[in-house]
Amino acid sequence: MQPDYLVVSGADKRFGAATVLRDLSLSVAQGEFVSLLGPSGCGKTTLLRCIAGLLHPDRGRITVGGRDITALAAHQRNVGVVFQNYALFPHLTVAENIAFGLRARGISKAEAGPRVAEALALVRMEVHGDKPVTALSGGQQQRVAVARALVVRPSLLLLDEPFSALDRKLRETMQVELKQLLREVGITAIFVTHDQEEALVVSDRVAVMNAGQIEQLTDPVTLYHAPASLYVLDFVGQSTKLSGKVLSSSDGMIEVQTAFGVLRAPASFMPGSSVAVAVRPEAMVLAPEADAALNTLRGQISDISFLGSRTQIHLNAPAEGEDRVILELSRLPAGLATGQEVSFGFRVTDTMAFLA
Amino acid sequence: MTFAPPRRLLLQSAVGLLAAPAVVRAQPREIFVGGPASPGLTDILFPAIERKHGFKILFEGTNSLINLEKMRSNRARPTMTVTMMDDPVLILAEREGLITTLKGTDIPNLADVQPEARPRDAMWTNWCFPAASISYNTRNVRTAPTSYADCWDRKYRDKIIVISMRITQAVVPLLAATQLATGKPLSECLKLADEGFGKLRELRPNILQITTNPPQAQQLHESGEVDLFLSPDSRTTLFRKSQRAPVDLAYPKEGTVAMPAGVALVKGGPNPELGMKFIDELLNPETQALIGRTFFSKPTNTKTVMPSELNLPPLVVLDWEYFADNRNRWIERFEREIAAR
Amino acid sequence: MMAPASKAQKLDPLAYLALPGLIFMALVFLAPLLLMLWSSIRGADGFTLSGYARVLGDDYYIQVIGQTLQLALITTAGALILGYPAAFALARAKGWRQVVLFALVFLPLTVSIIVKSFGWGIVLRRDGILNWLMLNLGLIERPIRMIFTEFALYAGMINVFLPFMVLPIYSVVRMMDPRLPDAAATLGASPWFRFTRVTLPLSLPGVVAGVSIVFSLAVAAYVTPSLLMGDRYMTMSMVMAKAFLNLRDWQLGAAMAAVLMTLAVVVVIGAAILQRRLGTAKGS
Amino acid sequence: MERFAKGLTSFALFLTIAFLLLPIVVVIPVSFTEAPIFAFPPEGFSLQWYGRIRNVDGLLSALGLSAQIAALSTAISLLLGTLCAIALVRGRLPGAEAVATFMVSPLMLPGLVLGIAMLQAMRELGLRDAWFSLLIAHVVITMPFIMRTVLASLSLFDFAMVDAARTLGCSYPLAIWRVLVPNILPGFVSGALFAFIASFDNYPVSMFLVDVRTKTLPIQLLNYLEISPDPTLAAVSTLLILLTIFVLFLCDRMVGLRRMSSI
Repeated sequence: MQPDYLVVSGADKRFGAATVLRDLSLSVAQGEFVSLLGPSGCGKTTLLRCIAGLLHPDRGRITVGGRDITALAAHQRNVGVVFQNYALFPHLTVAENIAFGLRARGISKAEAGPRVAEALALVRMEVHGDKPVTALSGGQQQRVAVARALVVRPSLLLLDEPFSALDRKLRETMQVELKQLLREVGITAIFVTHDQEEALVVSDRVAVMNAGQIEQLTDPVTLYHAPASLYVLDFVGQSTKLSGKVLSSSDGMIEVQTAFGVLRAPASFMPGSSVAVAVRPEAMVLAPEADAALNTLRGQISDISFLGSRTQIHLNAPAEGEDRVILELSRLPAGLATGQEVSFGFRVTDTMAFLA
Repeated sequence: MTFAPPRRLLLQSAVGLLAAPAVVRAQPREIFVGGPASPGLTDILFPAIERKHGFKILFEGTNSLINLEKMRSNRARPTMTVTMMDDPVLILAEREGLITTLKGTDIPNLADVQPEARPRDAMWTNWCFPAASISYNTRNVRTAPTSYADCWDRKYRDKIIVISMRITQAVVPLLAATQLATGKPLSECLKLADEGFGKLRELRPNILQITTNPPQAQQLHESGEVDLFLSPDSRTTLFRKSQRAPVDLAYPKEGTVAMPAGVALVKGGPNPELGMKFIDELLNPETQALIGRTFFSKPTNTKTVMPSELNLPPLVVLDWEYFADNRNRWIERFEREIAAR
Repeated sequence: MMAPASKAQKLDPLAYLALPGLIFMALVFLAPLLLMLWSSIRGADGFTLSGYARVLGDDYYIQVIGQTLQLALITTAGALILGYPAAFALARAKGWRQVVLFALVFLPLTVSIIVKSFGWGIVLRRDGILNWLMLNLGLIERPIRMIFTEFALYAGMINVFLPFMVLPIYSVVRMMDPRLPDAAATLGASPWFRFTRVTLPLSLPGVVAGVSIVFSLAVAAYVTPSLLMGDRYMTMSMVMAKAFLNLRDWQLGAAMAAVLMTLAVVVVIGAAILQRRLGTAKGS
Repeated sequence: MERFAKGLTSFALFLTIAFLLLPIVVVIPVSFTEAPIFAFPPEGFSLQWYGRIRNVDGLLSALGLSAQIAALSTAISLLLGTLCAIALVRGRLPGAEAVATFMVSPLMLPGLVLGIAMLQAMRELGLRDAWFSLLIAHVVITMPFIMRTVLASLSLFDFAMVDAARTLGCSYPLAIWRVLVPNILPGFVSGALFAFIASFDNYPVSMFLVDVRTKTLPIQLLNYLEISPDPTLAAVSTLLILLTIFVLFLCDRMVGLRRMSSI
């Protein structure tokens, strides 16, 4: 496995006055499944189109397997793309759509036949080969699009929001299905999405993009538990954020004054700095026993929301302040009611601090 | 429903429009006259007649053949009282029984009209004889051609437009070719015309176009693309000359041909008495002088005092019956032998 | 597009909506036409095919039919070659530019051929604009004759019918998903392969519509060829004009009309079948 | 390559427009000439030919009649053609393709033949009114253009919307009027424009049907041309071109020109 299979280095892309990619670099290992995650307008689709060769960066290089493809046109790159809404050819049947890339490579119809059948089998669409693509359901269309992209054995597979046209339930099934399929094929894949949950589910690593740059590129677990910035923290998962001031700092540990009280976090900032302290809701416990490894605070229950598998409790600070804390419990203790004052806590090691 | 008032208005006006044609009908003192559009008719001649006799002349300017087609389909209830056409078309109209004889009707001036201008025993009459020969562009051709043979000169390569045999004036180049081929006088050439096709074929390198649309050819002629035009008649050429267009009519030594401008009463047409009055007025010596001046044509009433400014040479009057009998064959020959590439 | 006839188990009530239009066209268009065609087989003593024999048995008329088809085909091909890429550029234009360009393509439709023929005279004459231009560019040494040549005829015909080719292709191309050629590119299709396998097939409905309308108009054109060329290039329409008006030979005219209609209908139905076959993959 | 293709198509469009406008544009300067002939380049400058327009007999009434006939025939074609197109698209009409071809077949016949045939038939039936004859003949002329555009637009229209409107309380005709008509309006407008022009500019059919009181604009202009092929024609054409530009401008304001091209 090559660690630097796809390398984008120093890419800039401008559309008129708007800079969409700025000095962007990205490195993907062979066989890896990387998501580009970010809000619309962050440049993720532009990056994808640059890798596909549909756009050319104003500056920078793109290499695949050590080969510089920056100057190559899309059709010379051997890169498979699954488009948003799939872009299937309406004038061709399912099988013809899949055979398209093979035919474009000069492979005869007879030779292409078995490979198309194989690809159809891979996405479990064997019986639909002769149908017009417009007669297919959304999920089936997506499978055809994937098969069409894979059948040419591309060096890289790019997927542009492939699940956005599907309903929630189907989307979840297809996500797992696609992940397994791509593992099976062993292909390197880049996946564009604005849905953080989707990114976490399907990818080996996630690149969170912000204003034309990659803010953080790491595995989902790290991304969730150790976001590199407030931006990433906000974009990935839910969290409680408390603003505060650093009281003291020693040995990589700071003490922060918040509206809920003083707490500690593993970080080193100058005393007096304004910081934001964040905790994931599920890291919190209600009425903890005294423990030096925990930050223990008090708050007043303002709302209790039942979410099925879990329950969220919203707490207001005892003192005046806008900050609120969200606690998530898998089971609600009896006798809890709004207005009640309770103590809560979380591990110091689960506490994240960012410069505000 | 803010649009309601305009919509109702539209509807009312639409109904009004539909009803309008029926309302305008039925005015007694007027006649419909059909004939090809020509300068001088509606702006000079007709107003003069209307003033004199106090009835209205409504003129429908159309190609003679289309006019004939309309007369034929309206046979059961003609709307037209008088038709003005070339003799070859009037012959067709007579054969289909669409016109009625002038003999015995109340047209006193008919008696003074020269006999050649009362064909078929006064089935119709020629109200004037426009002259046709060669029309030349005076900027490109400094001296007027003196003979039809000039047209065959190679210096006119691609510089001549000939009118299609489907149009009566095409008889002029055919006669000219026959004259040159046979050496017979122009007046005898019509009956020999089949012998002229060979000579006419020799004109082909000089022919830029064979036109069925004389106005377009006239435009190219006036603007100098075409030196010679065979042949519009004097109604066009001399009228355009009077309008300062650089064209003139040549009078070749072989002769100039009289085009037959005929007028006839439509069989069963409304207000025939006004029609007779109209034709009589056309033949009136005074009107004939006006016609001579306005249409640059020879008057046909022998009592007419020829306007001094009009000095047309004697014209060759043709046997149009013979022409009509043979025209279809000539059209086919012309098309296949002269026009085809 | 249209429901195939085979599926018509019972007549939908909506089908009756076709009746007013059909009855109108049957009375006002079909009946007069049939009446006229009837005269093509009615001789002095009953049924005759002599009109058809004269049309189809005469080398001259066969040549006229050939010339007419040749003119219509060259016109259609010329309009397609120029109009097809132009339609793409028109579809690609944005905002007010597209409105202006569209209006410029549309405007010439509203000017009568009679005026245009006068304009062509000005352009093509020996001392006309085109000769002047070529002389000054040093392309030619002496003015060349262009007016009333076959070149002028083809150019004039293409000029008259070109908008009828551009506009239908434009309306199809405008609807085309621009991502499809992109998708083809990522599948390794070279620009040429992309064009022949994706862009061209997708634009074909527009092409078929344009071709069938231009061909029908061109094959039946009467005023345009007679103004641009005159009797030197006889077309079937001109023979009909001659037969009906001059020769007063209804048998000949009506037989020629029947032959023309047959040829045009074959081409248009052929185009419709082609369009449907291309359209099957599209579904509804 | 991509750039080459773009350049090529842009060049083709430029060529197309230049080519289309060429014979029209050269006519405009001729209208300002001092000379009495229709020649280029124009000699001097004068507006006399615009003054002469008054001499063209009944030009305004002919313009009015042509506009009237064109508008009414287009409206009738729109009504009959749209009903027919709905039946063809939705009604499972047997032989729909044949019916559609029949409805557009007047295009394939020389106008002259159509004119003679209709003149004969109308007179046989005793229909003698020129205005009415012109109107129904022009419905035949305009029908193919309407059928083509409306059929194309309807085949792209989602008829579920009509059903939706009916469930919301519209009768079928009202649903058509409120939902279908606005949705395929661009198709209607483009078809109507083509139809209007085909009728307005028609000469080979009209020439058999006009009468002395009822003459359309092309007939009147041709008559004038027969009388005198002078630059008056250029002046009239220039004014007609201006009128067209004005109408196109109005259409753009009302519907948007770009949407009207679905022929």
